[in-house]
Amino acid sequence: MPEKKLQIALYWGAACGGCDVAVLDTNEFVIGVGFLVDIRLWPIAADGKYRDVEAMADGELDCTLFHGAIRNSENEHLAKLLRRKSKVLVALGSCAHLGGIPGLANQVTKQEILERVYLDNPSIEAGNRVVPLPSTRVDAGELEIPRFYRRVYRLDDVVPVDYYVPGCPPAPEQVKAALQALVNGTLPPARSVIGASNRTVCDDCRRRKEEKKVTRFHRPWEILQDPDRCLMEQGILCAGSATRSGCGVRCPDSGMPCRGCYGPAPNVIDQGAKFVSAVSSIVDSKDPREIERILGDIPDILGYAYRFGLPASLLQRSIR
Amino acid sequence: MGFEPRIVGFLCNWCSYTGADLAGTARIHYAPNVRVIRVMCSARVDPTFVVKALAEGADGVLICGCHPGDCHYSEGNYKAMRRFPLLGRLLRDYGIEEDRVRLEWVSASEGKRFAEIVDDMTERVRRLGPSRVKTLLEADRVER
Amino acid sequence: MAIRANPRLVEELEHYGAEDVAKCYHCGNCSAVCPFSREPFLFPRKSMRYLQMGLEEKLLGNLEPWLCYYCGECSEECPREAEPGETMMSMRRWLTSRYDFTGISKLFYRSWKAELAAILLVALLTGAGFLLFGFRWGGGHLGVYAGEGAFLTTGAVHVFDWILGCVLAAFLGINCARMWWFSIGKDRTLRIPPLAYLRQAFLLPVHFFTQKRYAECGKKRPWAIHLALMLSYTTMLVLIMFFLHAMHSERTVWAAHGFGYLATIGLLGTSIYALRGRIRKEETHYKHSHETDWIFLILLVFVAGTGILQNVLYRVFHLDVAANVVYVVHMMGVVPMLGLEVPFSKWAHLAYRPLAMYFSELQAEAIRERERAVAAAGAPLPA
Amino acid sequence: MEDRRIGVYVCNCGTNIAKVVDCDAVSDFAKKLPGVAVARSYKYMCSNPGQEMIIQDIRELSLDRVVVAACSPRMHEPTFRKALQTAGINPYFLEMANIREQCSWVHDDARAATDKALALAHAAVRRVVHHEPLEKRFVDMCPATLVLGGGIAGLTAALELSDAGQPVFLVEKDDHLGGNLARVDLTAPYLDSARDMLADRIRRVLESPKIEVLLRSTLQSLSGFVGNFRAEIRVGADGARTVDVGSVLVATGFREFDARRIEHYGYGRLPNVVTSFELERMLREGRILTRGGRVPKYFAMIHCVGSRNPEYHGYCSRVCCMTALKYGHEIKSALPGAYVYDLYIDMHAFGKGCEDFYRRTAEMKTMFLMYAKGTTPEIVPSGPDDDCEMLIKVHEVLSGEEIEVPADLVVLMVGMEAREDAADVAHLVSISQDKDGWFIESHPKLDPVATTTEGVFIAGTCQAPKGIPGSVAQAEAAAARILGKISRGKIEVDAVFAEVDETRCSGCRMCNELCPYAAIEYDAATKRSRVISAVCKACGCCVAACPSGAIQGRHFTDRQIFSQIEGVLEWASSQG
Repeated sequence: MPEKKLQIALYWGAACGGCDVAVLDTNEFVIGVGFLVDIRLWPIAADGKYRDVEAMADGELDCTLFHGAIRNSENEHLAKLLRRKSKVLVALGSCAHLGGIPGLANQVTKQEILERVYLDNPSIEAGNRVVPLPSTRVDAGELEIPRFYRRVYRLDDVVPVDYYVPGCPPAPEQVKAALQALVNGTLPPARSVIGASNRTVCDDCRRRKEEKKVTRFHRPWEILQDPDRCLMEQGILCAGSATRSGCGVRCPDSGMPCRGCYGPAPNVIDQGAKFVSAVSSIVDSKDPREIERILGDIPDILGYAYRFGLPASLLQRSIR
Repeated sequence: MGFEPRIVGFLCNWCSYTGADLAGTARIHYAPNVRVIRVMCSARVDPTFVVKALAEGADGVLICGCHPGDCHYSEGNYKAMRRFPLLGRLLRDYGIEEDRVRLEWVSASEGKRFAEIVDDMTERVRRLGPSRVKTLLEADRVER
Repeated sequence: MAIRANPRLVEELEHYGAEDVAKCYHCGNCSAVCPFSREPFLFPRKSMRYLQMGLEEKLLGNLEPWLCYYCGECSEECPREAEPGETMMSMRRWLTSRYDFTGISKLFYRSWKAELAAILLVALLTGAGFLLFGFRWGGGHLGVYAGEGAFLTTGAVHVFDWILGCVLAAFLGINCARMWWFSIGKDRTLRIPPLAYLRQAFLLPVHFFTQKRYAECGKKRPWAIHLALMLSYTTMLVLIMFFLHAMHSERTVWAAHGFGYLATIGLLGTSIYALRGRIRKEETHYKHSHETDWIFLILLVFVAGTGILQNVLYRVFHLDVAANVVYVVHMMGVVPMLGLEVPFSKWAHLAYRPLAMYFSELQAEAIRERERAVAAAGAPLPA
Repeated sequence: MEDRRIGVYVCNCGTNIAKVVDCDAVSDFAKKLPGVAVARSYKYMCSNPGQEMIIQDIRELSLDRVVVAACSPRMHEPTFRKALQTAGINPYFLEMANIREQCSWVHDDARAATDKALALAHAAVRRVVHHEPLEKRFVDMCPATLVLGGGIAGLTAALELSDAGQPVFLVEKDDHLGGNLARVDLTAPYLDSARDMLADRIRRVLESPKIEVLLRSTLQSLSGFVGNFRAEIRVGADGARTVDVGSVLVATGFREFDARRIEHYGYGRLPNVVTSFELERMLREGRILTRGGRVPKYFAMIHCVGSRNPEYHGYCSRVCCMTALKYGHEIKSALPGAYVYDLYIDMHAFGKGCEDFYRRTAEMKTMFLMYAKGTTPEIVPSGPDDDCEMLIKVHEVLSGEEIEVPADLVVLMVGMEAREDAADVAHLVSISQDKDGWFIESHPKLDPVATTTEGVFIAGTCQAPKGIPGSVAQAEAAAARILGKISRGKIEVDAVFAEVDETRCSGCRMCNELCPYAAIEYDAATKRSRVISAVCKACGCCVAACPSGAIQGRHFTDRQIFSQIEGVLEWASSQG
């Protein structure tokens, strides 16, 4: 039991808040944690201002759990600020870890996003062409909003990260384990993934695995699946084989294919490319046209392969 | 000097690499833009190698294996063939032009064919101009 | 229209000496080394092919065997020892037998015994006839060789010679006509304008007297021997047919006898050379000898030998009786030689070969003309 | 990694490399690379002084990695590996940069060629840093051999092996031994009786205590690897055997081309059109008759039925020409008045005694009619005046004439083709087939009986069409190879293979079906896949496919190849 309460912060970048919920999903554990730590910043649950953080001494925080990707200047600024104030920075969840769902925006340009959101959208009143600008002059003076970046970064791209807790969201048990390690001072060597296994989802998956030869790919709703057999063998594109385990096989257990949120296996540097390699390898044909046809059943391969990790891929973004 | 494409070539040991050696023995000249990396079989070419090469600044990637039906490893080249369409679509989604990545079959006796493929590929990539992948990655880089 | 192949033909040609043609596998070396083989007569390979396949009609109209002088280079170069030279020779024998309408030739070529028997029969009849004539009808004496009271009077022998000559010419003429019909007369696709026959007619005497094509062969000696033999023979024929009086006179008429001695030396020399060659088998064209070759040469030596012997007996030794006996014996050789060998056997080539040169030139011209016409009409050339 | 001590050796290859590539520039450049302790350029690195230089440097400068920029590694990699071994370091600590075949010989722009050589050398230096020491290993060799096929090749090999005292399991699909040869009467060119040849061998096989003959049997599965195979054999209708063997010899033979496929030959429709094997039967029985019971007079052999025709098989079946000639002899000796034709494309009379045999057949006045490749003779009915059953029309090439020949019996010289079950056999024993279905040997000239699967050999007509001497020679060669392995007692396993890191494998089984050699085993109990290293041929297919990065290909690891990619590109980009 530490003599002094640990000083921690939780902050978010481009995120949905699911990771906050995951922390809360640890239920009574989080209350216990509350006895052991001082939560200095947690916008979703506690009060706290930028200036409070700015006032802290460097390294004053024992740990910051940062979730969400880096989408704009505010995300980056706070990431850097909290990095400086924290002894340990943890990337919590897929967005901070790999770029996450927001990272899929790396397929399009900033211009396309702005047009889609503010101009070319059915929910916008006709003739309304108001676009946010980084700075606006009002009577009270100059108002600034964060600058929207050309692309999405993962946390690691803008600040050095000490630990990664993957998942979208991370499984509550894994969050719990990470917090426990933090509180107990049993953290593994820096820059490692915690709260996950070294194998892939298949290791924990209860489904039966037999011969992998696919002649047709299906969307999950297109077929009546055998609940006991490997989804991939049934032609359902399941990313489990290319995804780090630790989630508790939540998706395949509920009849949905793994979508890859825990990121690549330890030895793999590009999850999507590996997934593409594995998936195409099991196509059961030697005829180029048939191969094209079979693989043609797979829609949006970039989105499939890098659903949670486009900014973490080798190519990171579309160059269009 | 104009733009000289930098192309990474992955050649299978038994057919294509031997074919490339044969082009040498026969003194068939071709463009010097392809830098060859030898693999035992085209089936060893992980799509990761291709994206890795592009990320490292390659303007093109050439994969060569034995002709279908002639693989030293029985059917490794079919696996290379299977991986290519999906990889191609992935790269297209990334905005990388189709001509930058190419899969070709070159037998051990086709030194001339290898030279022609290299020349043709070099020319096509030259027309496309330099790949923007690495430039953009570097431009995007954030000071940590 | 497909031509029917006849597997039996090759067996038949065996009787004519074509024993090795089946070995040929058509590498074409023979046609390549042959100095005569040129478009459109690429022999001997193609003739060999016709024979192997038994394309009888094709062979019958084929003049190519006659264009060959058997220098033997083809046989020497043949990797298969298929003896193309000898095969061409055999085809000449076969063609001779097929040109002959009487069937006698065929009989002779297929059975040397028959030929020999015929020769002996004719010889005996001739001998008997001349003896009868000498003793009973001629009014001469065995003791007188020439001049008044000669056992065989010049006039009678001369008449006999001319009668024999006319009969032979008739036989040979019919056979030559058949040769024309088979080779160029029958082929409706060949158009030979009558003028062309006249224009090219000079070829006959040229080839007959010079045998210049033979001279094109790589080896010159066989040509020289052959030419000497042929000229000697012709000289002798002319002497006998036109100058028999001089030849048979009491005194030596050098203008005639000089030629006679030269021709005799030529005949004896060349035929003994040929006999020796055939016995020794050193030269390619002497390696294979059909029975008819022997009979022919032996007859020739016999006739020339008895011819000179009677002359010597009479003119040197003045032995009229002996000379007359030898004269009868000489005639016993001459008659079968001319009467049987010329129209029915090997001697016939004396006529066929120059004719073939002549016909083939006409044929070649017509073929070239036909090809030009086809090309002009735009149709593809026949394969 | 940075404390590696790398030696870089740039070969001039006389002037072969140096006249285009600035070799000194390459070695000067290499000297500056991280980890490089020494870089030299030399006239002939493969020469004795060149190798000595490397060996001396390794010893004196304590080098631990070596890069040789020279010719193709296909040329001298073994040479330099040996040098490393001599110097006392692991031979796999070598990497070669191919700056001759793929650089100086194919480029004439000295600058561009030198730039490329620099890039390749850089890549090699970057790669060699990650080279790992690899060791050859040995496993025990089981002395028994499984022979598939009881034809002449299988019988020969079985005898050869059993005579050497080694056990053999001879598996034959039929209910008797002898294979295709048992269907033959006499053999070309010496006219020996096939029956006599076979009878003696079959008797010896059946009497041998070392050979277990399994008739009406087929291989069901083969697992394991060289020296340690396990074969499941189905015996008869419902019997089964499991045998452990160290080697497998595939001698499954051929099947004849189905003459029905060439419709206009009328096989199956015209009564007197028969295949060569049907004529063999007539000859064996001594009764050669037309369907109508008449003694035939005209025999026509049509060669190349199914062979040398791109529509069917483009290859030559090798034995049919001599077999057809043999029929000429047999027919003429049985029926002296008969006429025999051979309608052929080319006469292939290679082989001892065969040209002479061809000649002798020709001398027997066999009529050879050549038809053009791509065309086929045509069989038409004979007319009322003909003394034959049929006529064959053919465009005869050597005369250029359209001819017809009378025929009473037309014999189709059917070619050889791969058996209908060849693909299954290939799959079972993990060997490859060429485009025609024949099993592929390890090297067409230098290793003609081994296959790409260690311990599996091929002999006889399952490899390619061939005659009896060829089949027997191959069978004996294969037996010798097998005996060689048996006599060593141990099997050397190549140091380069794929391996599964069991701490990373999740048993997804993505790789299981990919291996062409079935070298990947799945352990249901531990839920892990495992590569049997002795069976693995190191193609790397599974390595590329493994989505969890649990499989690594030795000597071709991701790390090594990534370094090479970085090497060729990083340098290039730094040069602009």
